Amino acid sequence: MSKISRRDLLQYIGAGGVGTGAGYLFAEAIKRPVEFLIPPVVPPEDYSPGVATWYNTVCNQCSAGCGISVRTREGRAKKIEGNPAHPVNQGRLCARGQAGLNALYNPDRIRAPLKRVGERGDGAFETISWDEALTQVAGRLGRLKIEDRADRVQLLTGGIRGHLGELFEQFITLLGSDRYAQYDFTYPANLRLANRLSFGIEHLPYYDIANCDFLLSFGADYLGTWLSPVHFSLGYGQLRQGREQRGRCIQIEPRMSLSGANADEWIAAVPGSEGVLALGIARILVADGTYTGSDRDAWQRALEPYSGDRVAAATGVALERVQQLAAEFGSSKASLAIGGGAAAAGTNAVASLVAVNALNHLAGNLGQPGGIIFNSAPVFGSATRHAGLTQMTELAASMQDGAIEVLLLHDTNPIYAMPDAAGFADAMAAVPTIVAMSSFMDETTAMADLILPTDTYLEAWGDDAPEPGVGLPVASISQPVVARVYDTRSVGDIVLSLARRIGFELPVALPWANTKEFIKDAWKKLYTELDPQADAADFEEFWLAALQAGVWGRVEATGGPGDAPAPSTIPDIDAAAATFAGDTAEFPFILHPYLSATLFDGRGANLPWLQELPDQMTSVVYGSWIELNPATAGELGIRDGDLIEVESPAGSIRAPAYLFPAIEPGVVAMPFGQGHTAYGRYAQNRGVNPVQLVALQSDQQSGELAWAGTRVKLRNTGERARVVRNDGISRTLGRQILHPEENHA
Amino acid sequence: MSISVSEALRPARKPALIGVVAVVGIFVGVWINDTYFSDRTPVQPIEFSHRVHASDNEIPCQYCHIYASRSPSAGVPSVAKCMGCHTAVADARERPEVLKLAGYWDRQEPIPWVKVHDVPDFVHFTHKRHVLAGVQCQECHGPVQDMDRITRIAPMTMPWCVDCHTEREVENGRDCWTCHK
Amino acid sequence: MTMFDHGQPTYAEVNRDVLSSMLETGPRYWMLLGTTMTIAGVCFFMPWIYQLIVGVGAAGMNRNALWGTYLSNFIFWIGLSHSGTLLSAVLHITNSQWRKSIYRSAEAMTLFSLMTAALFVMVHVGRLWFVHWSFPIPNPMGLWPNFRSPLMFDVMAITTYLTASSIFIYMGSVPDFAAVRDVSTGIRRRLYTVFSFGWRGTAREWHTLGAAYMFFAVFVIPLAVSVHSIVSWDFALSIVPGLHHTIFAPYFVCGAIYSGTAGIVTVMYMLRKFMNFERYIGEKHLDYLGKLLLVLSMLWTYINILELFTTWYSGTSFEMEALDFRMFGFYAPLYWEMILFCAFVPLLMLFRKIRLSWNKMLVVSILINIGMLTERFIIVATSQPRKFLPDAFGFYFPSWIEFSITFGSFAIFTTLFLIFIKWVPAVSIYEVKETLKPLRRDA
Amino acid sequence: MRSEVDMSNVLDKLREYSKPGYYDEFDYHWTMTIDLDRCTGCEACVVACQAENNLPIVGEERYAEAREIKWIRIERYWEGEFPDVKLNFIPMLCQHCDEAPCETACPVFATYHNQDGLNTQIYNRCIGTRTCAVYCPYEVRYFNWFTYTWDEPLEQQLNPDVSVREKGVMEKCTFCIQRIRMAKDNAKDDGRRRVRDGEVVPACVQSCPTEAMSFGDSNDPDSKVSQVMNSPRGYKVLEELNTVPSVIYLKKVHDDV
Repeated sequence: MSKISRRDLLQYIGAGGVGTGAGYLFAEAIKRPVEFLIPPVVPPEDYSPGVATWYNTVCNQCSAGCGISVRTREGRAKKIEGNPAHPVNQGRLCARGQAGLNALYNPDRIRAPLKRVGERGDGAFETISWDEALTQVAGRLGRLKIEDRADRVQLLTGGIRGHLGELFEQFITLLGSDRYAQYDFTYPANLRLANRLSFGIEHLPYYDIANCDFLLSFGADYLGTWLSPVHFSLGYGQLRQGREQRGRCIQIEPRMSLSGANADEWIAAVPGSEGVLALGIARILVADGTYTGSDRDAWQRALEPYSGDRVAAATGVALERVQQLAAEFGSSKASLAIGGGAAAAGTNAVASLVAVNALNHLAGNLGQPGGIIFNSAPVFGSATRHAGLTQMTELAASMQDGAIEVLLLHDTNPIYAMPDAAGFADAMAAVPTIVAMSSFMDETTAMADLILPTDTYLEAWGDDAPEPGVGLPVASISQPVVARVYDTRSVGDIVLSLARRIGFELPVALPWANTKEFIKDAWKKLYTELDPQADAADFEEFWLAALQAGVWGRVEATGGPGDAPAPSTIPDIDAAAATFAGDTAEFPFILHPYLSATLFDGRGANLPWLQELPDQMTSVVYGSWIELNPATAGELGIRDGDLIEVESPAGSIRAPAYLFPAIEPGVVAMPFGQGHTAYGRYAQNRGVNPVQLVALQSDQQSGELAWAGTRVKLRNTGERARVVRNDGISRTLGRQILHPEENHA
Repeated sequence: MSISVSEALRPARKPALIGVVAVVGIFVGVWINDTYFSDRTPVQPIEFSHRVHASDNEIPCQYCHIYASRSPSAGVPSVAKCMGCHTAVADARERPEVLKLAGYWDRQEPIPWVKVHDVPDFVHFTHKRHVLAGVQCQECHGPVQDMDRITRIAPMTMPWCVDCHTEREVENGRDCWTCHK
Repeated sequence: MTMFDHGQPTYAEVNRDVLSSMLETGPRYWMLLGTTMTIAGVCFFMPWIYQLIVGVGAAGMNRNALWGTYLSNFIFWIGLSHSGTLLSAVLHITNSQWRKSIYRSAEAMTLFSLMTAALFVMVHVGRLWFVHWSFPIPNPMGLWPNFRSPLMFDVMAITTYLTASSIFIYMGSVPDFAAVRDVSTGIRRRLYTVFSFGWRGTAREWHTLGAAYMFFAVFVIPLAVSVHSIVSWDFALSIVPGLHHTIFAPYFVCGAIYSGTAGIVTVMYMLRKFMNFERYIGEKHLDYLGKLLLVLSMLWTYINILELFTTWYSGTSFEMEALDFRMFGFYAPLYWEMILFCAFVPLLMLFRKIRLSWNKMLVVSILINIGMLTERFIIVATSQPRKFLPDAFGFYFPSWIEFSITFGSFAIFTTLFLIFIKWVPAVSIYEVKETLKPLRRDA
Repeated sequence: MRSEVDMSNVLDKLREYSKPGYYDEFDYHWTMTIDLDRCTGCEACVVACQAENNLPIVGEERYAEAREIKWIRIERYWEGEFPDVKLNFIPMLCQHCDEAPCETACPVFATYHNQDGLNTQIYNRCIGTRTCAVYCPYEVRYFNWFTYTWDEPLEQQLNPDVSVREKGVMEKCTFCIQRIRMAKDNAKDDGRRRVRDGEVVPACVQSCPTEAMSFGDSNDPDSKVSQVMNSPRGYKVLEELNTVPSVIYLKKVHDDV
């Protein structure tokens, strides 16, 4: 070994130093970043880090009123589950309900009060304080009240039930106006009217699918979108495998829905002919003696026109099939006919639904297990201010005339959910002041002058009595499950503080400090009037118990008045064929829009989980499509994914074609839900809105928009459009996937 | 000229040695960083002394870390909890660190304690199971009661966890899904 | 026909020809090297780095097709590596003289295609930074790789093959390194002194080299066969229709040697053309390689037919559908292209005229390798996106990143080869000399 | 440095493992049954899984590239042509096969069969060779092609009991292992050695509106799942592949009058 010179030594030291430095930096680079433990200043009462807490409240994603349990941790909502104690959903929950978290934590929520700065509708807003916002609104309303022009204030909300609806009602009345309307696209107004006509009871009865042996559904997608899908799904499970005798389901509709896919038989009847088919079956039931009521002769006379041949011709269903259906419907121990979907949205919707009701009556299903069981009226707060097309058109006219000075909006989106032809958007332009109480910047909110951001249903107090009920009085409290994510207020709080600021008799009549106090006070009434024998020692205990359980209910005998239809309805039975807007020659196809089982009527379009959820029937995500029968498409030379221009007398839109094997050749179907021009990043500018195609026609009796009553024509643009879908080949190719041979079982 | 390999390699000896020194240096550097500049004993926003609290005043661990036996997280006491005692303990009120605490309380601000015992996010450790199984706090956290500034004694690495699970024959203690999920 | 197209060279000429190819470097070489390195950097490494940053999603793979061109290229390069060392070893054992002027570059091809293949494994995996977990390195976590996994077999096989091939080529080069040492000075001399392990050329050294070389030749042959069998098991051990075939191991081995041999032809052409080795790589080589290719192509065709038969014979919907998609689906043009290039084009070599034409053979050999590249792609792209559940059927088309990386991999191979020819005598000097006829006294 | 491999009894172990019914001797054999006669294809389970297991929102572009992640998906199979057309649904999730093809594939043991009959997936061990997913005949393994992010504040919903996965990692249904662990935890708190039947409810089972799914320990003959799986309608999808799945389907009844 040679001696190490000074120079060498320096070199070694240098190398060692560089190496050490490199090693140090390397260790620094791979180090985990420093984390902090930040405990609360004062821990909330039930705070326990790392341990989940469940809060029970009410789902608001559709109007079924399911009870939900929200799992929270460290003050954040983690998951929405069904509340097992709630009789409507019994611990189960549909996709839409579970996606509610996306509404709470939606990145596109309105985070603070906004005031319009630019032109109306161009989306320029500035943030203002709550105090300023409330003062402005209260000032405007107060001045109108002083000037005795408060009847020029219009309140327009969604289908609000529970005491919150009553609060609105009181508020607007105290203000001195009677202008309160609820516009909810999915509100079953036709069904309610039909039930009133048939049974004299407007509120929805209990459809006992669980115990029914033969379920005949006229267009009602009870597993996807109709009234209370989770409860009906529970019933369906019971019907299939929950009892000794497996029940049968028949679905009659021009385009197979989720319920149609699960039915034993799917029968494609001519759109709008459901009532005729029901009466055809009814006639057989009366004729063959299944119906033995004293008014049998009157029925026979009334049903005389619905001869087999006529029914077969009108519905496109073979006579033998009609007879088979009648035989089975009449002979089943418990049969049930229901009507909904497009069958309840034609120009003859109410008549059709009355016909379906008559069928139930004639088969003796009323008040029977497995049939229609009448509920007593909801415990409180049924939505009574529903506005159909007629009322909304009138409202639009008043707005145009300048009869409305202030338009208060909450949780409703008529610009999206009404045909453009109704002119609502134009009418809104004529209103001097528009105040929106909304969580999201939807199409209608975007038109407002002042936006008061509201809590989502997971942050606010409220209550609900589900409708259709489940045969017993049920109510549930909606409570905040997490602290507010943004600087928002619950709509109840907004109304109450407006009342305080307006003054006059309002603060006296609406004395509550906040919505919680209001709801609690309302439940005190419920406690004293409805449930005086409750186990609870006092109201506080009752209240806490109800809060914890998330639901209050009382077991009592079901049934009510109207076990038989009012006799006066018999001669009125008339299922006239539906009329369709548009000339048959020019517009050869009937448009069959339907509620999407994922996005519903469009309110779910801003929830990314629902946008990413494949449509149950087509597996399409993130977009619109138009369904055609493959044979029709073949005739028109249309392939899957061709961009089609759909034109109706009311408008035209473009959507890619989807060759759907289960749709009548003369019908094209489109789901509602997409085609938002606002409503946040997940919804905006995605797909098309078929409401724009719907002609302004209404049901003859109810005045509801007949959204299934439009004809369209198709034109292949020759362009291709992307349809994002997650299926491969939706045929088993003979593989043992679904029905393995017996030796495999 | 020679064809001897060793002779041919001679000029390379020094660069090689320098390389070796540099490589050794890298290890030394990593070690230095790990030992003297690591987050093992970070400076905390308040010079809180576990020795004073746990040893001198004999406050049991779970008096402050109240969730340890019922939650995955042991829980750091809230400012309110600290103040709960410190408004009562008169003789400690004027000390500078306690004044800092009072400052946080007056501003209603949480204290940003620096995390000393940290595992990656894909490790789902639970205090509850360990405390209930009778594992003493000190077995993982070291003699905390003797520390003025909290320092990490155990490496908190997977081999360290697995060794203990193996020695004590924890049920399914070597199944990955016990900790990773 | 002789081994030497332009007459037999003298010993001195051999030394001069080979060494000058190493020692005399013109601007053309540097330009070529610069180009290939640039292509490798821009087309291979830059997209790869991008992919490392964003995730493997940069490639065109999806939930139905989780393997893509990275894996098919991996097999292609492994396949290309097969001929060099294997042929060299086989021919060494059988004492074929014609091997001697071409085996060095053939073996280098093996080495570099193996390296390229190994790169593709790294490009393929999702988390490159943890790839060391697939080696059985003792670690404090007490975790070992899964020896049941065919991928683990791969790791073992490839590292073994790479090591053995490296030793094999190195061992054969030692006397040549000494030759380089003897003609050079300065740093190069030092370097080659080290490389040649102080080779002096004594009888004892020659004897030891011969024995060791023979030993490795024998050792490498089963190894080579096993490596591609093991690679085939990546596929065959799955139950994916179209991949789960017992024929796969021989199919892959045969295909590998086939494509490798075609690769040798291409490389020989390039060496002749650019390195002026016309004297050493002659018609005889071409003829023999051509005949070998012909035999291999027929074997390959036979195995393909066999595969069709077993699929048909199985009678299952899964296998039939996979075959149907392969032959008549979206990728059908590629399938028929493969059949054309690998089964029919090589039949041209039945004609002696084609066999003896360097240009024509170059075209044939490149077509064969295009066909083989396609074969690997078809295997990957048509089977696993369409397995058992039709509703989960998908489709795979490579992204531009994959095209770029595939293209860049050829540049990497070329770069490595270009560097090789300047460091190692591309033609074995001493073994070529062995084949020379004794010098005439009057020469 | 510890090395735990005891070579002396490797052969014995191999013999033991390959014995039929090996898994029946463990504490649990978690099993799921899905009654296709009840299943309506409503996809409540799909969203439940997405919420519970921190599945990313991939966005339209990624979805179009077929890079979505859905641990449970509903497969749709049409039968017949208009007008006699039927649509069948079958939920497809990891079958937790006892003879899982994926388990042999992983070179680093990121997936293996654990003592509860579960097919594990250890994200932090995965190196992303994707072989397991290629080998899986049910195509229920999903790869993280990118590191997915959540639009603020959607990340507040993330379940802290489940790791968020990074790019390059395979993931799949775990039978909600966090819920299984929680149930075991609760059982230990109560001084019970075993989890009671019905105590573990994976998110999908919990949400199912028609009660089509049930979950439990098939080693326990009294559990609900043991009784349901013995139904004459019971079958396993692609049983001929001999993967021995732990998800048992009950055939849909075709009741054509």
